[in-house]
Amino acid sequence: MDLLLDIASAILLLTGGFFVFVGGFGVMRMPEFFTRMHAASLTDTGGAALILLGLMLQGGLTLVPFKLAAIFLFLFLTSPTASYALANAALLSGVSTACRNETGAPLPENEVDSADSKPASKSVAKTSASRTSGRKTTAKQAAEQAAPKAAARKASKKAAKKPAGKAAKKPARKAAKKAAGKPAGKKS
Amino acid sequence: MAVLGLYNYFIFAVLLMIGLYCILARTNIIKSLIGLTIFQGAVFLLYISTDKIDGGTAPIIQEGVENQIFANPLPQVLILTAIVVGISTTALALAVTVRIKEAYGTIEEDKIQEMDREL
Amino acid sequence: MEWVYFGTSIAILVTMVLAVVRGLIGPTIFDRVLAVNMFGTKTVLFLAVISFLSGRPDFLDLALAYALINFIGVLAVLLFFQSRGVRRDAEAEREADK
Amino acid sequence: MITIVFSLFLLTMLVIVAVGILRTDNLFTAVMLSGIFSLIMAANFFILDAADVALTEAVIGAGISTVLFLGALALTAEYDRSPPVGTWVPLLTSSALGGVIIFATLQAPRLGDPNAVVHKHVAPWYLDRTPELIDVPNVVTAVLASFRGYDTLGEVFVVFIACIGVMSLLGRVRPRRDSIEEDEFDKRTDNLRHHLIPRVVGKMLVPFIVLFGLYVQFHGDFGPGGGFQAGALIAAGVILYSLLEGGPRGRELVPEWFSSLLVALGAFTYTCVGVVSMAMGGRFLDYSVLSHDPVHGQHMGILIIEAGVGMTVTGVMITIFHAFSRRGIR
Repeated sequence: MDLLLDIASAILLLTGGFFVFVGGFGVMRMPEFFTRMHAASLTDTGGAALILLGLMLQGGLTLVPFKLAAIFLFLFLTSPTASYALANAALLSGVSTACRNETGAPLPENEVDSADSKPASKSVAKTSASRTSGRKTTAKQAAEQAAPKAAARKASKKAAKKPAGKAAKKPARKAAKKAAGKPAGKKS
Repeated sequence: MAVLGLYNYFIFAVLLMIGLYCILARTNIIKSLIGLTIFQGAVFLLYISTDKIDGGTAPIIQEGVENQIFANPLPQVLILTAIVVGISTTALALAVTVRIKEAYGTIEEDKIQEMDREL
Repeated sequence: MEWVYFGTSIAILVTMVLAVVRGLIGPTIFDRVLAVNMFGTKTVLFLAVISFLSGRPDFLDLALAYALINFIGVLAVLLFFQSRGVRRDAEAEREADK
Repeated sequence: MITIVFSLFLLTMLVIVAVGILRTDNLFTAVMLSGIFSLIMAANFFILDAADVALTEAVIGAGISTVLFLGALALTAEYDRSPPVGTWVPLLTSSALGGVIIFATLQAPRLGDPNAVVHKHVAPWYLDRTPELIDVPNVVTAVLASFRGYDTLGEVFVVFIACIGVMSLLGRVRPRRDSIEEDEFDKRTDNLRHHLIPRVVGKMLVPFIVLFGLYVQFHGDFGPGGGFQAGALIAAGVILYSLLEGGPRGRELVPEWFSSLLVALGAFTYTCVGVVSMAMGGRFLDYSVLSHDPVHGQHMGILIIEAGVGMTVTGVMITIFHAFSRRGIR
């Protein structure tokens, strides 16, 4: 019986750990703020529920499972509330939603929103060299780096319409800055 | 292993450096205050690092468990109160900052000094 | 069971590192707030797992305290941005008066 | 071993976050990152077997510090416009300090060394004699409230004086009408009344936070907790209510005269216990004489002074928050 409980809670704990990790991974990899929030808030409840359930099985007949249940209940209430508050604050100060179709590819007119975020560190550039986050690098930089596969494809596409895009870039960027209340590129 | 055992102290030194640099190099008062909280945190870390003992546990005696080794309670007591005192004094400093902003219209030290010199 | 706890806590720690990276690189300030909030939830889980790993599950009080008050910070952020527009208008007025 | 692995992770993160705080010129970002800093710190304290300290840091860092800093930012400025001055003097100073400290720590006992001097001095005495003299399971509470009661009295008065300072700097603006009409509330921006989800969930949680605060207060003899943590928790509950319903409503819930009264009353209670124990023939803050049985007297004394500490800390945190929020709506 003990062994069964152990196995069950081990499975729950490890799955929970995996879920939590996937959430963190999503927060790293998702292309823009609202999708990142989606990744974080989903696993906040899912992964946390699994881990706390796994711990509950180990608690035995003491006060411990009740405390864990209380933690779960409060997380279950507060985490979506925090997500709501955060999304609301972001909407209030006008964070733009960069991708609107289900492939996650940015729409052309929105590319300029984030065009000024330069690939600051190599790791960022590396992780962003993929389908979703080609927008992290400007067209020129992406082309220079000869980023692999999809990003390169997109870069070449971007490069084709660069002259037109460049002219429109500056004012649009300023507007985006104003809306976000803070130059987005500075530290990224 | 020997170096790993001293890692906490190295981090203490590095955090102290960062905090001090933040206080000295930035003229913005709130930024300096945040540097001060880093400095404080470094000191807390040093104290709490000294309480750890191999195979020990938090100094709360459990019923029916014999021969437990407990961590040193003294640094914990000192730091526990220091944290609360730290936040109150930080609040006081923030209050002073708010008054400075109201009086001078800025919270940059160099501009405040300029204004003082002009008087 | 020790190794299961250990593995789970390592997974949570790695997630914490990812959250910290997100908090550092931004790019918008809301990404940083998101990182703080996520880090808070992960700390709750971390404390819960660690209290089992160290064999003192009665220390769950800490995780409980966190779970209760972790979102106050985010509400403060919402309030901050909500009243920022008003504050900016007042500041502009003051500038105009000068 | 496990401790060292976790410490490596957490401490390295701590330094990275600190560097991030140093480098950013957006104060809002700096405040958010210092929130992460305090969370890492709390997890680290817990790993180093300091459950009480971790609880304190958790409550202060998550519930109070961020709110206070944001309140101050709202009243001052959001950007750090420090000029790029010659940074080599501070750099030199701080690296000299760091170098000296690192050199000094090379001789220090490693983490967890049982033969370190700290573990040989007074700590074993505390750990051995607590069950016999005071008989509470939480040795930290015993040391805090009884063995080193003078220290704690001093700290309570430091907090008390800091509160007086904040009040004299920010408080006592000519009180505007605090009773505000219902429809005027809807036009104000210093509350979250329009946001239904936070409002419902938050108001539901306020009683639980206060209840948990009371649990921490009175369970402090047996588990991690005590007056300091409980005070901060209860104050966090009141702060949550004030954020949701706006400052005036918060001040209706806990009027300013009441929170100031709590501050004074807590410190007064603490001192009174000392004076009473002197009057009953003992020394200042020697609780053994409070009852016919010395151990029972210690229990009583600890309970009362912890209550005093809790009252003072609650009052101080609420007063400070009210002072900042009242300043904001002028």
